[in-house]
Amino acid sequence: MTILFYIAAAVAVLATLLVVTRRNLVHALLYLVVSLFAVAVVFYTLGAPFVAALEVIVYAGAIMMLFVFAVMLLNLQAASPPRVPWTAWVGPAVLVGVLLAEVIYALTIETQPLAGAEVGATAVSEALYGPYVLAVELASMLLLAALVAATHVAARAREDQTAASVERGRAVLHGQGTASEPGVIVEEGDA
Amino acid sequence: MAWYWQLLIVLGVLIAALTIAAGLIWYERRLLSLVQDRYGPNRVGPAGLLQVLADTVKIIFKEDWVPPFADRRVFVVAPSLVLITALLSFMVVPVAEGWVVIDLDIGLLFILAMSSLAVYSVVLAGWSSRSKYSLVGGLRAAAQMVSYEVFMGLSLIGVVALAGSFDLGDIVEAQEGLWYVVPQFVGFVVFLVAGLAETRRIPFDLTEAESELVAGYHTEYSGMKFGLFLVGEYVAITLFSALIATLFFGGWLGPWLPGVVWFLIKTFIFITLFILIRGTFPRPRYDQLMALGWKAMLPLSLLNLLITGAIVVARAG
Amino acid sequence: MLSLLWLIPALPAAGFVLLVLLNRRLGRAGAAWIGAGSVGLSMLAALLVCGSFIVSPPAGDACRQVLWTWMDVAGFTPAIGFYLDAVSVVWVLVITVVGFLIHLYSTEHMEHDEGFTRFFTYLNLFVFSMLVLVLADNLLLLYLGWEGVGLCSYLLIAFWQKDPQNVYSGRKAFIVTRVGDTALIAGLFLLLTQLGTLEIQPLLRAAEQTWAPDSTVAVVAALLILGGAVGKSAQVPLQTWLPDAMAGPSPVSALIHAATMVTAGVYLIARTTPLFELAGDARLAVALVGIVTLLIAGFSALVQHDLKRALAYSTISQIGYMILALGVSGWEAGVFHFGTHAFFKALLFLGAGVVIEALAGEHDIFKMGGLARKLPAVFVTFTVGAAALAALPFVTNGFYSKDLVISTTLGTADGNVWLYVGSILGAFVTTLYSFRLVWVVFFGEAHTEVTRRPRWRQTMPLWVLAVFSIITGFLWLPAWIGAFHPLEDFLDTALPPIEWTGRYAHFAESAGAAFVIILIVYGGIFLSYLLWVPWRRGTHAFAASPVVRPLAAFWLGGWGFDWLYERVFVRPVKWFAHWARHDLVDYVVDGIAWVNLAGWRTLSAGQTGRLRSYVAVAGFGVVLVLAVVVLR
Amino acid sequence: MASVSLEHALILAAILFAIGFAGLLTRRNLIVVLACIEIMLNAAGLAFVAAGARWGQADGQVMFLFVLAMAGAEVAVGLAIAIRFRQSLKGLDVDDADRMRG
Repeated sequence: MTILFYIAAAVAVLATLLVVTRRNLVHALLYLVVSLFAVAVVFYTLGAPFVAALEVIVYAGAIMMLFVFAVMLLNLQAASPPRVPWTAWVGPAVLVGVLLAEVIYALTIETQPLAGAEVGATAVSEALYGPYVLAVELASMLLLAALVAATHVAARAREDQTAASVERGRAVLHGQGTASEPGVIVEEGDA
Repeated sequence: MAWYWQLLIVLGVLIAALTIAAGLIWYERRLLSLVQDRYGPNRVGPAGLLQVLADTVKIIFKEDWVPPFADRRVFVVAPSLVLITALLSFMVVPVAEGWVVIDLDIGLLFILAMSSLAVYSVVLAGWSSRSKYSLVGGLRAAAQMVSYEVFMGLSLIGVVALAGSFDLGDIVEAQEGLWYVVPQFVGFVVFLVAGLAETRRIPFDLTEAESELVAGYHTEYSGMKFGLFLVGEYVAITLFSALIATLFFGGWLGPWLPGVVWFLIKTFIFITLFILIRGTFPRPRYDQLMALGWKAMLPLSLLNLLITGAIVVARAG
Repeated sequence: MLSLLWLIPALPAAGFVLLVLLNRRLGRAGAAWIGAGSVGLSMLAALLVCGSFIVSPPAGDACRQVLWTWMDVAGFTPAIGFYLDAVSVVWVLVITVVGFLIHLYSTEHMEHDEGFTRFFTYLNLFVFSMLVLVLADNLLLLYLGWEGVGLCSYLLIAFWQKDPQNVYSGRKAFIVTRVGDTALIAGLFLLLTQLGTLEIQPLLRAAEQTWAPDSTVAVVAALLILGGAVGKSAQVPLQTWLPDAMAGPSPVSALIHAATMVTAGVYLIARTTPLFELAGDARLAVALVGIVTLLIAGFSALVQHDLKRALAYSTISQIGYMILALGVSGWEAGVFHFGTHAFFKALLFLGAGVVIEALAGEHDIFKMGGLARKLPAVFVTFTVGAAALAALPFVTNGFYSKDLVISTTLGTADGNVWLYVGSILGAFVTTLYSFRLVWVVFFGEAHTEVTRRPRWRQTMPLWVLAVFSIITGFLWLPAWIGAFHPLEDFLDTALPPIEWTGRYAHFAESAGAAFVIILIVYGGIFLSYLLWVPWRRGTHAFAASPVVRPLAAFWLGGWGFDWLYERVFVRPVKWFAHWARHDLVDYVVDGIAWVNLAGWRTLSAGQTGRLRSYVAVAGFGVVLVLAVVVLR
Repeated sequence: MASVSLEHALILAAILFAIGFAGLLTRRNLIVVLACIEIMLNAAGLAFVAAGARWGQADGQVMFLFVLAMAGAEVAVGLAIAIRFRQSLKGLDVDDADRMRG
């Protein structure tokens, strides 16, 4: 298990590095899938099989699929900005290096072994629908809000429709049209 | 368990899955011919049984050609994914009591994970070919499979709730008294439809609809790379038949005969069902396919889940 | 039988859901069957449940049914639970019976309206919310119903939304009651933080145990609850929305703005009786609100010429009586008056609805007249209602309940002579304006043609309500008539009985006090006959005389409350907004803007609009903070 | 299983986070920027799971599930923005969207 952890960790780091350096969008996203898959293996070695499965199903299977789908459908590859010169990497690399050094220093002050017990799907579910149930509700609301927002942002045709209906309401208000349906908005000042 | 016993199971499952998949090609062609009132392949070997072998030899010796305009690396990787994911899924399917490659607690989730990765195979094949028919086929596959995966997962949650485990072995054992096809009939129907869509079989083969997209995502493929798609499809059919048998029809359970025989019989019945469906149904339009998924199957599986959940909770007190 | 309690609110809720889902697919007949039928079934359920409650009371004279836990957060576990005791029985019976009659009436009254289905959808939602309000076993659920009825009230006042005026009225009702609701929710927070629960019965017990009588916190809590009641029940100073609420259809006025919703405040105070018993000052405030309201509204009703507005002011005034009774610890008298008022006021509004419909939408009473012969059924029933409102002695329910209320103002320990005199004066004014309506609308010469006559679905509820307006009074006869008071015995199981311990208690309970009222009522009726039948010209001339006219106009406008609020709240805000936009303040605003602008110019150097530079700065910050934490 | 120590798992999370962060600092392609955010979220999730594994508690995994939900929401909105971005700015360069500069 230990050796598996280090292999998976190496794969994850390597693949992630390729994600941020590849210029080909689809290739980069595929490396991200590989990275996520490797992290899933890491989860498994850490005794969290349920989350490992979800990482593959949701992250690699659904979220990244959405990415790939969007890139292919809209041919976003063609819209990519030009390649950055390698010098652009120097500053960020230094900054991130310092950050990483600090974090690693902080983490290695003391060593803590893992509990080594596997925490299965049942335990996670019981925690999820027990003390965390309110957070689950909030998460569902977040997803709903994201759904609405994404629909609203991405659908341009809808916007024109809304504008037209507002325009029609104005016309009715100023006596230039007829209210064909109940529920026409009446403006504040006329009341 | 001794290591040689484990190795035997591994090899057994691998060889059996591949053999059955190969045999299926012949079986499907013969059965479809029967449906369409003609002979089918009957020249090579007894009753045409060696036809598959001949085809395999031919396909292996074909030139391994990659179109110059294709994205070479992705083009090569894509076909292998479909076979790998399907074969990996077989790891957690129990063939008989204790006859399983790896007894994973999250077996069912593992299968879902593999099937969600299988999408990439088709999508990447379509994209890397750099041809418009392939791309459209790949995009169709992406939307179709991601959509149908949603309620494929949901339809299985009913089974999981009843059995109280993701482990396929446990699920089979929980069906000792009653096969889940009875309490989970809706789940079974939804899973069957989702299985058809996930394997991209007629009537859900819009990804390779030959009348509009030439051959869809594998238009540019030839030789053994095409062969992988072909074999991958048949392995996937075998897998889904095995899953239906395991999840809804009691897997290896049955009187008199040994478990593995029962398992094979049940799997074979559903393979036949898959082929007969191919021989019977017309292909829907793409929007109809999506409407069926989101407006019929998804609410149905949610309703099923709701009722199952209520019953499970009520029974638990 | 008591286990069917949940059915009472569930049936209208089911009706509402059906109407929402089927909406367009439902014809008028279907909508009417579902809308009225669900409330009818609810009425049957209520009769069964309350009947069994009355015949064989459960242990503790109350029953509680918990359906499920609403939420469970940090030890706060309000339940979706219902609580039935004598008080809620009275309300449930009135809501379902009157509600059903009004639904039945509406099927005919609204039959040509294009929003027919929508109307019943709202009405069913209202009945459901109101039942939740009165059946709730905790204040949070009660508040849900409270806001639910507020929402329905808003939707139904603005029902004919094509006229901006109606929408404006609806909005006014919503906003004004919101002021009270804010007080109420503040009260709920106070109760929750102080007593740790919102479940009504444990809460009241905890209040009695933890709070000393007349302690500040008890008074504040009671006053906040009173604030909610004042808003919902249209009492001074938040009464201004109710007259405008008459923009809604007549059945709505009858059901929501006369019989049920506006009495939610009375219910709330009666429900939290022990809390008010702990707070003498709050009780005094309740009594003052009641007496002031009943007088102000009574005088306003006297000069209205819109039939429905006159009735609206009379509603405010009568609720003033209920609140007054609650304020002098005459809890049961308040509940009794609620019960009788619901019947006769619903009757009056429904009658007014028929009249207005018959005259093709005419609201002005001086353009009516002579309807006694043309609409005999309405005439008879409306007169019964007006007589009950005027407290015509012995035969109407209004007499018994109002007599009881007036007696309590003198007879209980909290009562005093001033309240007594005020309520007597109010009763006199009530007789004047109620019979004024009868004389002006049904006698004299006709000014408008009758174009439509009611059919059975409109007249039947009128007759039923008229019968109720007579017989319900006999449930509690005063001591000097006989010892027949089943309602009092029943209410005693839930509310503290009226204690006749005041200085004039002996007189208040005697026939003598009743004699005063009888005298007042007959005198008032006779005077109103003189004023509006033989002397009508003289009355008009008197009202138009320069001395009286401003006063009449003042009363007509509801004692200038709208005028006052317009000047105190609305205009200053608008004016300030205007001034701040165009005038001196501009310099201050510009100055602030300039300072900001200067600050922005200096800071905006960092605003490159580039995501990456922002991220980089954030990264530097993290590095610095981490360095401080790690290397310390 | 027990021989993997907590800080190794956390260091892996830190490295992944750092790579994602470096990508965020350097790359101008909006899609890659979104992918980098995904990397960082995933790294945070990994830290949660590792910490949960330290104590053998389910809480870490629960937190990862919330991270997952957040990532899903972020991607939905992010890709919608990317589509509009492409429509209105004819490209995917995040540096083009500097109209809000001071």
